[in-house]
Amino acid sequence: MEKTLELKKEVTILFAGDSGDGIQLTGNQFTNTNALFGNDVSTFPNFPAEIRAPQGTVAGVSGFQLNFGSLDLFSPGDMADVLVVMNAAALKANIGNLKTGGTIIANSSGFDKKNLRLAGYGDENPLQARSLDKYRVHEIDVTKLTRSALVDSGLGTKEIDRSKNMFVLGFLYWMYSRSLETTIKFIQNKFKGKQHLIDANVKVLKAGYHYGDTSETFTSRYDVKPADLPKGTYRNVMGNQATALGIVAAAHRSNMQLLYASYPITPASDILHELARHKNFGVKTFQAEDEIAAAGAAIGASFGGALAVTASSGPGIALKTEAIGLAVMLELPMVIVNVQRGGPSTGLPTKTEQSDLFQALYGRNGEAQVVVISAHSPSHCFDAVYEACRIAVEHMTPVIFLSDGYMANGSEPWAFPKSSDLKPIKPKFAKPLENVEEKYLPYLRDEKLVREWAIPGTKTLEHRVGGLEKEKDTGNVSYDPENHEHMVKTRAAKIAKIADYIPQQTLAAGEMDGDVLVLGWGSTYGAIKTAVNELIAEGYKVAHAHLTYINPMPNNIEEVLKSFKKIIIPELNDAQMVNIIRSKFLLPAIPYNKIQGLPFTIQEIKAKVLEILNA
Amino acid sequence: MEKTLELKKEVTILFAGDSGDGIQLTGNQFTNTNALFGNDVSTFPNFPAEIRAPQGTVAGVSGFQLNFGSLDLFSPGDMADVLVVMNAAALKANIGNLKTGGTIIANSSGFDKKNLRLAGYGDENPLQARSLDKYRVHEIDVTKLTRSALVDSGLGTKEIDRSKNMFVLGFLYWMYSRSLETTIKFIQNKFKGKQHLIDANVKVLKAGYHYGDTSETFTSRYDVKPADLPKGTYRNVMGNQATALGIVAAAHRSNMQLLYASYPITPASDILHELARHKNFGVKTFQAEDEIAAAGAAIGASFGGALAVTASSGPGIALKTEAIGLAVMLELPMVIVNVQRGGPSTGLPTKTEQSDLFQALYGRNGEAQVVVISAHSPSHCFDAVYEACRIAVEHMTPVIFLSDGYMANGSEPWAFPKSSDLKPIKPKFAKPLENVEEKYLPYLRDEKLVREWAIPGTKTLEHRVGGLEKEKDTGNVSYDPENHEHMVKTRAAKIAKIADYIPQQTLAAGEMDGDVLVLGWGSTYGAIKTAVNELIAEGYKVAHAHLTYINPMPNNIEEVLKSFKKIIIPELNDAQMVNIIRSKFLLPAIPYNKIQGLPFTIQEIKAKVLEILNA
Amino acid sequence: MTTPTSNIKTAKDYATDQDVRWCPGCGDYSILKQVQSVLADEGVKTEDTVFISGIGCSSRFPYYMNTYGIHSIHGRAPALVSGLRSVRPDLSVWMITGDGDSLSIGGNHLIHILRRNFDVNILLFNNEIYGLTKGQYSPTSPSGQISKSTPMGSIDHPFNPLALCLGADATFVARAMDRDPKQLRSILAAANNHKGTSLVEIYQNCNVFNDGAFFVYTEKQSKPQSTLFLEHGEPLVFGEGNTKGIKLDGFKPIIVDLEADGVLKDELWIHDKHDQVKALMLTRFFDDNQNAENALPRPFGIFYETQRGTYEDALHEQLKHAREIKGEGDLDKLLAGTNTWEIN
Amino acid sequence: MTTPTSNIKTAKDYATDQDVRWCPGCGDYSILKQVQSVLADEGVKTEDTVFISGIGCSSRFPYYMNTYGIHSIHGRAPALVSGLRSVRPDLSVWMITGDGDSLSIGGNHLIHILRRNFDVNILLFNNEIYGLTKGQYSPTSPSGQISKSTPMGSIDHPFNPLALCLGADATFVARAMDRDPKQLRSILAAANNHKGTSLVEIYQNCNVFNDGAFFVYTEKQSKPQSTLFLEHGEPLVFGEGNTKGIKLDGFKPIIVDLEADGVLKDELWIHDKHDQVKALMLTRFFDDNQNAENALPRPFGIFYETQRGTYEDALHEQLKHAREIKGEGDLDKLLAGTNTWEIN
Ligand SMILES: Cc1ncc(C[n+]2csc(CCOP(=O)(O)OP(=O)(O)O)c2C)c(N)n1
Ligand SMILES: Cc1ncc(C[n+]2csc(CCOP(=O)(O)OP(=O)(O)O)c2C)c(N)n1
Ligand code: SF4
Ligand code: SF4
Ligand SMILES: [Mg+2]
Ligand SMILES: [Mg+2]
Repeated sequence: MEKTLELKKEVTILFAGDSGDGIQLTGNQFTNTNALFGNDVSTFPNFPAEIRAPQGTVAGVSGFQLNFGSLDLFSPGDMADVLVVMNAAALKANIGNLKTGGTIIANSSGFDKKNLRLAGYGDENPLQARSLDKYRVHEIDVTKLTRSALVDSGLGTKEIDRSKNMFVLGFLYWMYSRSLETTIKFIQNKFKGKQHLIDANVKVLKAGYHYGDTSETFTSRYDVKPADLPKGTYRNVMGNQATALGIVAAAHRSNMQLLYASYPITPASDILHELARHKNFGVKTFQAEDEIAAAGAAIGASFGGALAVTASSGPGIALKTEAIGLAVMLELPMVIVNVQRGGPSTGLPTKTEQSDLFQALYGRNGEAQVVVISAHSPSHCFDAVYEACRIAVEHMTPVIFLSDGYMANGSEPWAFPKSSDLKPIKPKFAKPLENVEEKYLPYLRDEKLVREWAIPGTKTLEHRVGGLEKEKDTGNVSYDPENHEHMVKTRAAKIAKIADYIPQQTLAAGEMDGDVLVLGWGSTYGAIKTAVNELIAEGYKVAHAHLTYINPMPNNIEEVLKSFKKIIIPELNDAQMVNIIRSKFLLPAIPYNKIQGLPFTIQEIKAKVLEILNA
Repeated sequence: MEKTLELKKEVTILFAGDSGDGIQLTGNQFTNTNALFGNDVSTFPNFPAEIRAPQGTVAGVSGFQLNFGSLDLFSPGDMADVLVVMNAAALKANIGNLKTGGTIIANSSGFDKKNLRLAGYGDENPLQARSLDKYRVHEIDVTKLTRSALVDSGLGTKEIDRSKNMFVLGFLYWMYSRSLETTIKFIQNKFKGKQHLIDANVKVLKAGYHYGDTSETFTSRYDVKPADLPKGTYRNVMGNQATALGIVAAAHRSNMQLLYASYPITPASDILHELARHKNFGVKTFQAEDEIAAAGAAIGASFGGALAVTASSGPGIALKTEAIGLAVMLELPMVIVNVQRGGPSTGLPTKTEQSDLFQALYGRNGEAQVVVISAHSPSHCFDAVYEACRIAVEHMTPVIFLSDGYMANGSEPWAFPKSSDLKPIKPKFAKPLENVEEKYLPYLRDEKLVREWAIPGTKTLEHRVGGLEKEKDTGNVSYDPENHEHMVKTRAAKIAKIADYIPQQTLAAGEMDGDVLVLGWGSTYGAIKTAVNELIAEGYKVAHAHLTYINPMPNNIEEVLKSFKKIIIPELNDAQMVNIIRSKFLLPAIPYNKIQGLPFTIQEIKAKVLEILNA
Repeated sequence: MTTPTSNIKTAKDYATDQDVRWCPGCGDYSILKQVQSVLADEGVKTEDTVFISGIGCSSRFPYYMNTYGIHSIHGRAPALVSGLRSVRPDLSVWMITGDGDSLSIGGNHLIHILRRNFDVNILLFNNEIYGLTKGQYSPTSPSGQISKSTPMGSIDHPFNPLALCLGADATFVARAMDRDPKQLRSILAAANNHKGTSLVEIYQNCNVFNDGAFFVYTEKQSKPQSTLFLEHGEPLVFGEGNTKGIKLDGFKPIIVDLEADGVLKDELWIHDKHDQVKALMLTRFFDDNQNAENALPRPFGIFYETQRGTYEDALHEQLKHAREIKGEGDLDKLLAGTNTWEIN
Repeated sequence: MTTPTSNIKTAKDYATDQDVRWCPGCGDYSILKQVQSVLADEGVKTEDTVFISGIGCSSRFPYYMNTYGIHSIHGRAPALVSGLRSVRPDLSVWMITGDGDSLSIGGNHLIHILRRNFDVNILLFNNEIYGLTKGQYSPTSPSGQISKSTPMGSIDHPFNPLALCLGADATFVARAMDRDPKQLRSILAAANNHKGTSLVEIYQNCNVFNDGAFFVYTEKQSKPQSTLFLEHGEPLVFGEGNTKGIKLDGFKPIIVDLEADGVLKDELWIHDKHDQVKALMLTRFFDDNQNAENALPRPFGIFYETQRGTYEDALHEQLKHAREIKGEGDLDKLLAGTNTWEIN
């Protein structure tokens, strides 16, 4: 049968199924293949909170959204063009995210009586219901087709069923005119030494591909040409992975040992997992007994002259705040990574949110400023955490690095740097005194107000530090009133001065002196940038600025803000950054908030900006 | 010899000596006697950080400042009229706080060679130096006189020397025409059963009194008439004591058990000590293994239907933040007392500061608003903590109660209430369901948005709560996006609604529509009120408003603020409240900050307000 | 702990309407079932019972119990229990925790509740892994354990949980397993009847991240020679048909073959759950390599039980005593203090 | 732990110019002096030594040592030590802590550092009180202790610190006292030479808030009959002129009078510091009432010592191994990952 080939600029596919259905793997494979092909890609995995919730229920649905295209993409797409569902629950959970006119590809054996009941559909199969009329529905009995493909494989049914996802993947490769090569390589690697599993999976993958070719129901294939990305060598990268790589790179470029001390917590644990695999880089990971111990270990390592990083998510960061205060007093470098999740308390552990900004800025006793830096996309995690390490080390201060569940688990193509292109990081280790009669002054400061890093093992620099207020220069304990005020102000001034050592604020989209500035921070970057670009294309005078440096902010930030008539600040929280901007600059910045554990859609941002423009 | 009697309106005496010299006791006795006499009094003890620092050094000096008068007093006085010093170090540490022309009463045996050297005075005795010409210096050899008074007592020298302070006290009673009665009673009580010690101390006390009468060098006596305080029955009270009493009173008035769970920390421990003495009120105190456990125990007790209070200071509060987040989610009542001290980190443990305001408001992960209430003076601790308990219980929410080292250890006369005059506190305990088929809905809310308190032991109300986001009404775990937004907003709205159940903001001094409003919170009350009253007397259009309710603020706060041309916010931190006001109301409030571990003086506030008035 | 009793109930009456969300095959299911049936057997009233947990797969437990319950924060359940029991000694309180929850982040609260001896039944679900966070090693994972956070094997020396608990002066210490429901039920009942903190370590299979960690103790083939069931007053015997026994050679436990060596049962070590030193020795039957020749079997049952006053009883006694000597507190007197004056 | 040595130094070389700020008469002074002289004797280099403490009177210690030092936060010193030793196994690390610091708020970190066996010397200053916060009872205060927070007496059952440490699989456990400088020095030297975590509990008199808590062990009159000095390989003897001894009756220690009962020294319990069970039994010589007839004396000395690999050694081994099998990490390869593509 003749099939037509249609060209698409951009496609959003949403894979959904039981957490046991291999949805994340399918999504990642499809992403890698498209990325390698040259598309720009952006992904958004959405896990259930349960490890493995009861099969077939809505609570157990795992999702993976992928946007790929021949354009520059900054977000995984708002609504899906294609929804792939492995069972009824997956349909129920995700149908709201499918564009009108979109395509549903459904595994029909996932719509049997039991599945319908578990999904809460009652008796009627929705695939046959009128309500789906506005979509194109394709049913494929994936289970049956997979089983018949492997009837002679000698594998048990349970094992056979586990490769269903390969059938779907093969089918989609056919549909989007992609080669099977990357995935075949992946299978060979994954099942190395187990030839029968390699054969089975490849067979099912091909069966899916051929099904597309031969089945009568599918008449259209699509192609999405490579994107016009800047020249360079690319790879695909997830946010937590990029964070781990940025930390390794910082240790490498500064010639320091790395101690990564952490206690597992969703969604930060994957950084630990990734780092633990790189021991041959001299990476030391320490899984501490709790978050307090992890922060304490980082301080100990930092005192010893190592690059010290600790990571957690909100509830764990809460536990670290006392130790962070100590690091402020000791003026030792340390990076604290917070991969934010839905709060408060245990909240929504697998969902994304930006509600720990206040905690990062203000969540300590006493006047205890730290540097706060935020990444804005999966690959930007690399640059931002590298910068966090640089500032910590060169300015002798704790730095909080903010990521979130959305960028941590999302992925995108990354024109990764050469190691030699990375900005050098220069720890200011103190040298032994020449005159042994001299007394070492551990709290003497340079023009940046930064003290030296005098590490044990260095002769003549023996000194003691601690959490009590310290005397200027000597670092001895001091209860003197003026000295205290001096030290509080000096510690704050040291942080403020960092503004002289970071880049000026630029616009991510649009031009200065416009009607509306959309000011963002964190993982809202993609949605805002796309929305603003679309509005500009529609003729509006809007712009987008995105903050990487939150404390201190770039020196020109006030100037940027004041050049716009209105400022709107979209955040995945109940209005935090907006409060800081209002208080700092007395500007009537407008909050726009979403607190649903989900990222903004481009449409949401556009609509809000239009509302403001028309107000 | 004839002595003259001079009438004074107000006197500030500063007692200073080694921490072993009994300075705090002397100060407290003198305070009590004056208070009982009818003066208004206000005190400020100032401890060294060491338990008992090396004798004779400046680090070991303990101070106690007392302002007493026939006027209404709101602060312990800026500069002292009289400085009593037991040794050279005490002089050195405190001479800067004596008014020009003031009186120094010095124990001359505290100025021997050793003491001079330890105080860092070199060889010259400052009492004989020209630099003290601007003061009236009286030397008394207290040690020698005490020893001769007790030469026949049979006590050892060490024991004898321990009663030196009684000599000083006796002498001051003579000087200010006060009776010895209160202190004699105190001595009898303190040394009950040890008649020889009672006799010795009383003897020395009287010796001091008679010394004034007979010594040739003292020709003037003073009198300070009773103050014109509002009618009523008064007692003297310290802030931590008033806090403890307020908590007992709240438990009593609400007919609830009290669990006070705490881990010792300066300057909060005295609340624990006070409460532990009142077991016959059904008060249960639990000294937990750490602050986290204390907060956890409070939550457990609250779930069980008790009034649950936990207390600490900054570093310990840092540790409680995760648990406070849980209480936010569970919507259970709980009061968290923070007796603030100098930060960051261990900081200045025995000094006062107001730098944990940000921590109280923002120091948690996720959107986790709690109520924040602050006391403003020692006796006000009673009212404010009682209010904290009332709001916690009636609005089912954690409440942070802010005190600080200054008011915690300071004291003042208190027209204590009758128990029957206390506002009733009504816990909303849920009743068993009548229809057993019905399902209990633990998160159903009333018009205040408050849920019921369904305590174990009640039939038909079995239910489970937890830190994961909960479904509206049912309280079941829910990962639903809209439900999450609804719940975050509802929890915030519940807190905001409390504004309808608290008094409107009033002015502590001055009238609306003036030139400058001095907005304060916490223990700066006395200094601000006195300064503003003086400025008003001088004809300026200034006023003073003091916030007790920090979150939520009273409904009319914006109106109050906006009726002034300028707002100035003095704080013992690096500008916190001022940021909140600026962000909330976009008003260019002016910060005025002192970060020295010490309270503001009246003069400092006056000077600053004048500067703003003249700007 | 002892608990109030009520009309006859069945295990089902203790279940809630919430879907149980553990992975299919998880050992937690069996434990849930045994707890529900023990509560039924013991006639514990649902309205007088509180389950408090921390965070972890196991800590979801309270959601499935039709009693009062709190799913609290990671590691802190003992703190909540202490507060609750201080004010409500009338309730039956159960604490559910995992090896990470109670021995990693919560280790301090655990040892403190044991020394204070609050009356609570602690069920420690030990699966030697962090389940909820998807497979990092825990403080009970054996050294060398490959896990997400230890791809080259863990280098930590693991805790011996029961040795630690005895070191903290626990008054009731037992070990059970998910796959021996009968013994589990009998231990749970005994724990429930102990006044003071009862700690029951339950070996629980996490079939997703640490499948088979305890198979050597739970599976037919290896169970007889690797497990030792402790019965108070009975000799230590094990092996297929109980043909092996344990004898003490001075302080050294040695395995004897009852048939081949002709040793009589009464020459064997007789289990005495009130003997602390022997209990300590039993906790040291903890050879990591259960496949080694002559490895001591792993004991299951009640290692140690003793009577010591509970914290809450002492607390209530003290309040009573205070009232006896000072009289019931009079708030007006308290507010007035000892020195007052009038201003007219 | 073993430490680098240097040119001869005297105790004075280890002192700083800071005024020592403990109360006059505090037991901490003696301990400071002994530590300084042991460091001198052992020839420890000041620049290669780090003292890390928590918060408490005792935790001021680092300020008085002319080495590197951190006065950290309450209870967390073991965490800082773990991080420091993970990256700097070349240093000599000492940890100073109090009974509140290490057994109340810091209990969890203490048991975890013991099981991990980082190479550090921990000196636990036990004064059975919170000194710095002015006299609340601590987890080692005996029940009934009257203190600021327990005016009617504490109702907590106190920890037996050494039993707890052995329960956490400590590899070196000893007890000393401030008022026996000679034994203290010899124990400190042994601790310094132990590779792994050495825990030394030191009874320290807080003469301001808990004066005399240990006088029964330290004062001439009562010391002989209430203390037992442990020497490896020697029989347990005590009493005036060492005329009493301890014998084992099965598992029960009994006191014998060497003269009156005519017991020979080699019938006595011979101290073997490598025997864990016996060490456990010695930690149970912990009768609270030392004045009781026939109370067992309190042991001082090294209870237990064993060799077990340290955490930092295993960590370094693993890194070495990783480099052996994967080669030194190449950052450019790592950044590129396994799948790259070009856009031209
Ligand atoms: C403060 C904090 N830190 C970390 C976590 C993440 N976390 C949740 S459960 C868990 C460990 C689970 O292991 P375990 O206690 O053994 O329970 P299991 O899941 O195996 O039953 C961790 C690290 C958290 N929720 N809170
Ligand atoms: C987080 C925190 N909680 C509480 C305190 C207050 N605090 C300081 S030291 C201490 C206990 C001191 O007792 P101990 O450890 O026995 O030391 P000692 O003073 O007796 O030597 C306490 C409760 C603190 N500094 N930090
Ligand atoms: S992850 Fe393991 S412990 Fe958790 S529910 Fe699944 S099988 Fe059970
Ligand atoms: S309070 Fe006690 S422990 Fe602290 S310095 Fe004084 S005597 Fe020593
Ligand atoms: Mg586990
Ligand atoms: Mg102590």
